[in-house]
Amino acid sequence: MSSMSMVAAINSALDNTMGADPSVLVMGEDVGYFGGVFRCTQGLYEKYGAHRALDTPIAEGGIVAAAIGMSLNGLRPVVEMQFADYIYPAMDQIISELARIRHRSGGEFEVPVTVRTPCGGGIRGGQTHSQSPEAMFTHICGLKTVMPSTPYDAKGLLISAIEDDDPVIFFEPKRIYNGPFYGHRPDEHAGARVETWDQHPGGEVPEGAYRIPLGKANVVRNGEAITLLTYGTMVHVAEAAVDACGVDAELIDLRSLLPLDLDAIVSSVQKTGRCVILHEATRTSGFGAELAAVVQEECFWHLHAPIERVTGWDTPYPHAFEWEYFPSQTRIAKAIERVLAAG
Amino acid sequence: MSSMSMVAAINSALDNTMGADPSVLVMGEDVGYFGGVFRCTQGLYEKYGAHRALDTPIAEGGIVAAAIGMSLNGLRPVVEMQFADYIYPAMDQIISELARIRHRSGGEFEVPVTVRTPCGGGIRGGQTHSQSPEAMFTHICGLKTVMPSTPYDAKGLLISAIEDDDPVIFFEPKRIYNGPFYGHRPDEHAGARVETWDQHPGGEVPEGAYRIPLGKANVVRNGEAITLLTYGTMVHVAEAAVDACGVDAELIDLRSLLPLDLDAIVSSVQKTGRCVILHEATRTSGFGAELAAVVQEECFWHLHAPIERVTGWDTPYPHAFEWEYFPSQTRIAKAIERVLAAG
Amino acid sequence: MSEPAVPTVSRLHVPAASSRPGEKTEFAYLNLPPPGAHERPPIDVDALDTRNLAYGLVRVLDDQGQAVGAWAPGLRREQLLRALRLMMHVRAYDERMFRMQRQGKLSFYMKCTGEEAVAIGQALALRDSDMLFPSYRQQGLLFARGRDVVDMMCNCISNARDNLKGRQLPVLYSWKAGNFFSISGNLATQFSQAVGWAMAAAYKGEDDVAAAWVGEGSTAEADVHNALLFASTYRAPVILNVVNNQWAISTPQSFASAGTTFAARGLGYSVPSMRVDGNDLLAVYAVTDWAARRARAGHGATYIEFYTHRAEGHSTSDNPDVYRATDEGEAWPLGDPIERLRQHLTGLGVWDDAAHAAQEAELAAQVTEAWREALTHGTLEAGPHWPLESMFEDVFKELPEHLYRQREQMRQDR
Amino acid sequence: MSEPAVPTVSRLHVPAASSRPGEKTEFAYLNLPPPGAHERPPIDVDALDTRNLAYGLVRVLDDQGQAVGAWAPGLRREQLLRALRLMMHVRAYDERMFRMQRQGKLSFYMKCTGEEAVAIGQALALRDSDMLFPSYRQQGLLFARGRDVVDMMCNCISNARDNLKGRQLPVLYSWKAGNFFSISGNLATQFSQAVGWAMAAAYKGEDDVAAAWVGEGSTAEADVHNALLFASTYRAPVILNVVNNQWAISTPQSFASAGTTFAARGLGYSVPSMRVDGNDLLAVYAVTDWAARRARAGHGATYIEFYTHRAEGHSTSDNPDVYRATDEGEAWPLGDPIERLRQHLTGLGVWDDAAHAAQEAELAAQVTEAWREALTHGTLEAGPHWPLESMFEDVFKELPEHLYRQREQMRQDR
Ligand SMILES: Cc1ncc(C[n+]2csc(CCOP(=O)(O)OP(=O)(O)O)c2C)c(N)n1
Ligand SMILES: Cc1ncc(C[n+]2csc(CCOP(=O)(O)OP(=O)(O)O)c2C)c(N)n1
Ligand SMILES: [Mg+2]
Ligand SMILES: [Mg+2]
Repeated sequence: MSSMSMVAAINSALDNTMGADPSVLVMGEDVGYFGGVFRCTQGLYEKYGAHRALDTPIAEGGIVAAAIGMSLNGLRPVVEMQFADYIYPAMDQIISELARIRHRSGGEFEVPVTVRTPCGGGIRGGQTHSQSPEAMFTHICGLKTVMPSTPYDAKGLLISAIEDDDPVIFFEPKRIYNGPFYGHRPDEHAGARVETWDQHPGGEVPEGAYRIPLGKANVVRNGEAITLLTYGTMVHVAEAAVDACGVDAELIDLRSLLPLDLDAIVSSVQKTGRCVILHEATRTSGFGAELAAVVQEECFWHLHAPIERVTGWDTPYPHAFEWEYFPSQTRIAKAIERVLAAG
Repeated sequence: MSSMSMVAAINSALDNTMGADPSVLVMGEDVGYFGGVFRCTQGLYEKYGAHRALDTPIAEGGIVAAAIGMSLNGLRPVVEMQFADYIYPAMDQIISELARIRHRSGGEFEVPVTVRTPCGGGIRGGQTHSQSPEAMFTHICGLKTVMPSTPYDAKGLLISAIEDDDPVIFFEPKRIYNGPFYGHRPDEHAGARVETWDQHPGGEVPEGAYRIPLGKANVVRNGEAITLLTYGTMVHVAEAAVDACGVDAELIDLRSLLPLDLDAIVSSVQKTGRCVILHEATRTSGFGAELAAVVQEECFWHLHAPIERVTGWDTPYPHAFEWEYFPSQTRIAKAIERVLAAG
Repeated sequence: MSEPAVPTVSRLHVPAASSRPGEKTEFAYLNLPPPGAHERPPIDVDALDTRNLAYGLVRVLDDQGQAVGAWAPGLRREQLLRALRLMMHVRAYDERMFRMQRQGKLSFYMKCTGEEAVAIGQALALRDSDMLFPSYRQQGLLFARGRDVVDMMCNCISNARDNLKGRQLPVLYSWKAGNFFSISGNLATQFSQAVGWAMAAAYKGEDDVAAAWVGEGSTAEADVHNALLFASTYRAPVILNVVNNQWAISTPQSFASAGTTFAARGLGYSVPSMRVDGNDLLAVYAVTDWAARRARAGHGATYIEFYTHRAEGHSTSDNPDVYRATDEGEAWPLGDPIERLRQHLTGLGVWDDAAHAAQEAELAAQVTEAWREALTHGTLEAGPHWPLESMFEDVFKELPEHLYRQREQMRQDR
Repeated sequence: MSEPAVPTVSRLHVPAASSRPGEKTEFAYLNLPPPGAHERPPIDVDALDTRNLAYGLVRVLDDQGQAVGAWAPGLRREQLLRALRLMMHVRAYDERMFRMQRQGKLSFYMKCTGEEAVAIGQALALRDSDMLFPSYRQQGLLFARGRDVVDMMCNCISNARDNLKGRQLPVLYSWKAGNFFSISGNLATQFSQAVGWAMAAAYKGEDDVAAAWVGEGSTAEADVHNALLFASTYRAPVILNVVNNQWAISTPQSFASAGTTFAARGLGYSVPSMRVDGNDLLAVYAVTDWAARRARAGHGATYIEFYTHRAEGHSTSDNPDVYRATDEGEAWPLGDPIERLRQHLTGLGVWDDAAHAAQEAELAAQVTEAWREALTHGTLEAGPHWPLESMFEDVFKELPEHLYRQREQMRQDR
C-alpha cells in the first residue's frame, strides 16, 4: 500500500497486467518512448519493449482498427486516445465494429480491447481538450463505459476492463489525474496549495493487482435527505458542496455507466425520495438524461420532487469562461436546495 | 396540390431549392447520374448538371468535409449519407467541425450544410441498414436534428433545413418513404395491399416551395387521457395503436428533436398527467431519455404515473427478428394500459 | 440565404463513366500489356521496383489459353481442375440464391459473377491458418476452404441452423473455424483490422499471414489509407487486395481511381504494389503465392489490384441497365474467368465440353440438393429460427441486468 | 483471459527515430540533391512527371546564399527584405508570447521557430483573395496578410477584444477578413475542407485558390487521404502543404512517412507532388507560385512537402530533451530560414549586420508595445472578458429556447 496519483495508479494497472499476461500491450500516440502526454504509460517501453508500448501514427481510426485486429489474433490491446476530444475519427471502428463483432458473428469472434482516454475540463484546455463524450458510448450497445474518480478505483477498474472479454471505453478525468478537485476556481484560492492525492484516502493504492467489478457503484457518503448521482471529477465537487451546505445527502459514484448499478441507485432514491444528477458533459441527451429517465421509471412513487440535472451547458467548453461552464459547488448547492425545498 | 410519396416530396424540395438558388447542390454516393439508391435525387442530374447533382467517392468523412468547405465558399450543399448506419466515418467532421465552426470562430464563419440520411428499420435491412442514431446528434451542441413522418412535413422541413444557416441533420425514415407504416408484420397482413401515401392526408403535397419551421411539433391527435411523444415511423404505429385500443390519447409528432418544442410537450403532459415516449432507436441514452428527463422536470407535479419508454431493444437490429425488435402496436398498447392503470 | 452568385458555366471537373446507357463501350484506354510481359521480382523487392507492376498488368494466360511468362505458377493439373470446379460451384450457388431471392425466399443477395477467379485463385495460394478478412463478394473463399454449402444457405435465410443466429443480412458470412472473419456491412473496416491481425502475428513471432479484400469503390474509405499506413509502418505480414470490378453500385471507378491505377496508391506508402488480370486464375494464384511468401518471410505487405468486371448488378436491389451500357460485358476484353481456365485446361487436353457440361449439371444438382436440405432447417419468414431470446445474447459475453430486464419485458409485452 | 502464448522475441517492426537523447544525430540518410538541380516543369505537368521532384528536394539558395537553378523566383529586393522582416517579426512575437506563457499570462503557446519561411514564403506567393486553411503553426500567414498583432495577442489571452470571444485556446486564430480560416484543435480536418472550398471556387467559375497546411505527423489522419482523393477527382484548385518538421510531439516522422518521402504519397492520387527545402524562402515562394498558377489555370491541385525542422518543443507543455537528442538542431543540415535569407540579402549587398540588429531591436520593441496595448483590453485571469452571456451565442445563429433557459439558469445560480 502506498500513495499514488491517478496517473501512477493507471500506470501500475498497466504494469501489473502487462507483467502477468504477454498478450497485453499499450498502443497510441506518444505512449511508447515518451510514456504518454500525461505520463500514464511511462516506463513501460523500457520494461516491456517497443512492441508492447507501441507508438502509433496519428490516426485514431487506424489505431482502433489495428487493436481490433490484434485482439482477433489473441492479443489484449489497451489503446490510448490522447484526448477524448480526438476519439471521433475512430467512431466508425468503435460503433460499427468494436461494439458489434461479438453479436454479429453469433458469438464466434470477440474483441477484448480497452480504450483509455482522458476526458473533462478544468485544465484550461479549451473546447478540444475538455470534452466529456461518455453519453454517446452508453447509447452504443455492446460497449461498456467506465469512469473512475480516485486512483484506487482507477487501478481496480482498469484491471477489470483489460481482463474483461468485452470492449470497454475507459474515461479518465484528467482534472483529477494528479489530485482531487473540489471545484474551486484557481483565483478563489490564490496561493492555496495544489491538492494532491496523498491527502486523500482514494490515493492509497496497493502495488499489486486487484479488481473492482464493472457495474458496481460506490456509495461515497450515506445520507437520508437526498441522493446525488454522479461520476468522475464531479464526485469530489459534489462531496465538497455537500460538506459546505451540511445537507444529509447520499452521494453515489457510479464508476461504471454501462453496466449501470441500478440497485444502488434505486435503493438510495427510494430511501431519500429526492435526486440530483451531476455531470460535466453537455446537458441535452447527456448521461444524466438516462439517469433521470430510469430513476423516475423505478422510483416514481417515492419521489417527493422533480429530479434536477446539474451539467455543463449546451455550448462548446469555453476557454475564458471555464469556471462558469464547469458545474460549481454553488450550482450544485442551489440545485440541492431547490430539490429539498420542493414538495 | 398532388399526392406524393415521401421520396417524391424530398425530391420536390430539392428541385424547388436548387431551382431558386444556384448555390444549392446535392452530393453523395450514387446521388448524381443514378439519382440515389432510394431515388430521392432522381432527375436533378439531368436538370441541373453533374456539378449540382454531384456523385462522390465512397468516403463519408470526405463528403462532409468537402461540403463544409463548399459552404464556407458560399454554397449550400445538401449531403446524402446513403444510410444513417454509414454516417460514422463522418463523425469527426460533423462533431468537431460542422457543429463547432460558427461558435469557435466567434461567429465569423458559418456552415449551412444539410445532411440527409435514411434511417430506421422495417425493411429487412439487418443491423447495418436499419439504425436510428438521432440521439447522438442531439447531444452535439450546434446541430439541429429533424425527422419527418409524412411527405408534407418532409418537404416543408427539408426546405427549412436547406435555407437554415445552421447545420441540420435530416433523418428520413426509409420505412415510410413510399407509404405510411402501421407496424403490421408483413405476414400478419399476407395479401393485404402495400400502403401508399395517396390514401393519407400527409401525402397531399404542394408542387411549390413552402416551409415548416424547425422546432415546432405537430399535434397529430388531441386527447385528454395520456400524451404520446414520438417522431418518424413510430408516429403512424402509435396512431394505429391508439385507434386500436380506443384510448383518448394526445399524440405529438416532434418533427424536430433539436430545437425541441417544449411548449407543446409541456402543455400536453400538464393536461393529461401521463406520458409514453416511443422511438425505434435503442433504449439506453436514446432520445427518449432526454424527453423523459425534461417531462419530469417540467411536469412533475402534474404526473399521475411514471413515464414509460417504448423503444428498440439495446441490441443490434436483428435480421430474423425484425418484428420482435420493431416497437409494435401491442407493445405500445400495453405500455399505455400500464401508464393509465398506474396511480 | 446566401446571394445566388453562381454562373451557369461551372469549371468543376466531374469524372466520366466507362459507359452509360445508350453509349457504345470503349475499353481502348486500357491498352493491356501482352501476357507474360512482366518480370517476377524477388520477394524482398523494394516498393519502387514494383512500379512497372503497379502501372502494368500481370497476365499469365494468353488469348489462346496458354500459360506464359515468369509469373506462370506451374500448378498441377489436379489443382487447376479443382480451381475450375470451385469457380463453377460458386457460380451455380450464386445463380440459385439469386433465383431464390427473386422468389422471395431471401431478403437480399449479391453475386460475384465474373469475379470468381479472385477468391478461388487467392484461397488456393494461402494456408488454412492464414486469416481472411473479406468483403461481401468473396464467397469463393468459403468454397475453397470447404465450408458446407448448406451452412452458407442457412446464413442467408437466418434459420435455426444459421451460425449467426439470424442476426445478419444474407451474404454477410462468418466462419471462425475456417479463419474467415465476420463480414461487415460497413465497407472497408476489415481492411485495417486485417493489418492489426497481421501485426499480432508478427508480435507473437508466428508466420501466418492475413489477407483482406475491398472493392475499388471502397478504396476511398479511410480504412484503406489506414491499412496501407500501418502495414507499411510496422511491416505487417498482410496481403491487401483491391477487387476492381469497375463499378460501385452506379458509380464508376473513375470516382475512386484518381485517374490512375489503384495499385499505384500503394507505392506512396512504400508497399510493393501490382495490378493483375483478375479473370486469369493462374495470374491471381501466382501473385498471391508471391505475396504470401513475402509476408511469411517477414518482408511485409503487398497491395494488389485485381482488374475484373462486375458482370451483373450490384445486388438483387440493383438494375445496372439504368446506369451503364448493356454492351459492357461483351466489350470487356479480359473475358470470363471460368471460360478462360476452361480454355487452358482444354488446351492441356485434360478437359472437354462434355466434362464441362457434366460438371455444370452435377454442381447445379448439388446446390439444389443443398437448398432442399437448408430449407429443412427453417426459412426466413416461416422459421424455425433461433429462439427469440437469443437476440439478447452476445451483445456482451454475459447477459447484463438491463438486457435481462428487456428480454423479460419482450416476453411480457408480445 | 486469453492464454499467454507470446514468445519473448517479437518480429514486429517498430520504426526508429532520427535521434533519441544521448545519441548522436545522423542526417546522412538525407543525401540532399545540390541546389538548383531540379527542373521547373510546365504548370499543366502530368503527376508522374513530377516523380523526381517528389523524391528529390527543390532548393534555390546554395550554401553561399546564392539563388541558383530553374526555380530561382527572381523576387525583387523589396520583396525579399519584406520577407525577412516578416520572418523576424514572427520570431520576435513567438519569443515574447512564449515568455508570457512562462509568466502565467497565457494558458498555452506554440512557436514555429525554424519554420518561419514556410508560412511567409507561401503567403507572399498567394493572392489576398485566396483562402487559407492553416494548422496551428502557420502564424506567419497572419503577419504576411497584415493581421494586427494586438488582435492576435488578444486571441491568446481571451480578453474583451478577442474576436473569438474568449472561446479558443491560444494560437487557434480565425480571421475572416483576411481569408484565414478558423484553426481547429482537431488535426487535419481543415485539409479536406480546403478542397471543398476550392471545389466551390471551380463550381462558381472563380479563379481563387485554397491553400491548406498539416504537419507531417497529421498526414496519417484520414482527412489527408480524403483531401488528396477529392482534390484529384474534381481537379480542385488547391495547394496541399505538408510541413515536415520531423516531429509530432515525441513521435518521429518515421511513424508517418511509411519509409519514403511525404510528397511521394501524392503521386498515387495523380496529384503533382514535390519535396522542397522548407528553410529556403526562395524555394518556398517559387513552388507555391508555381502551384497557384497551376490551380488558377484550372489544372488542379499540387501536393508539397516542406522539409524543415522543429527547432524547439512542440508547445509550452512539452520538453523535447526527454525524447530527442539535444544536438539535432546543430546537426540539421538545412539551417535556419532567417539566417539563410539574411545571408542571401547580405550577398546581394542590400543588407548587413547593423541593419539586422536594428530591425531585430525595432521588432522586439514593437511586439512589447503591442503586448502592452493588448493587456489594456484585458487579461485571461483578471479580464475584462466578453460578457459571460456571450458563451451561449453563436452555438446557433439565433439563440434557441433551451440555450436561453440555460443562460437564465446560469445567471440565477452563480
Ligand atoms: C461505409 C459505407 N458506406 C456506404 C455503403 C453502401 N454501399 C454498399 S456497397 C457500395 C458500393 C461498393 O462498391 P465497391 O467497393 O466497388 O465494391 P463492389 O460492390 O463493386 O464489390 C456502397 C456505396 C456501405 N455499405 N458502407
Ligand atoms: C485528431 C487529433 N489527434 C491528436 C491530437 C493531439 N496532437 C496535437 S498536436 C499533435 C502532433 C502533430 O504533429 P504534426 O502533425 O507533425 O504537427 P507539428 O506539431 O509538428 O507542427 C498531436 C498528436 C489532436 N490535436 N487531434
Ligand atoms: Mg466495385
Ligand atoms: Mg511535425
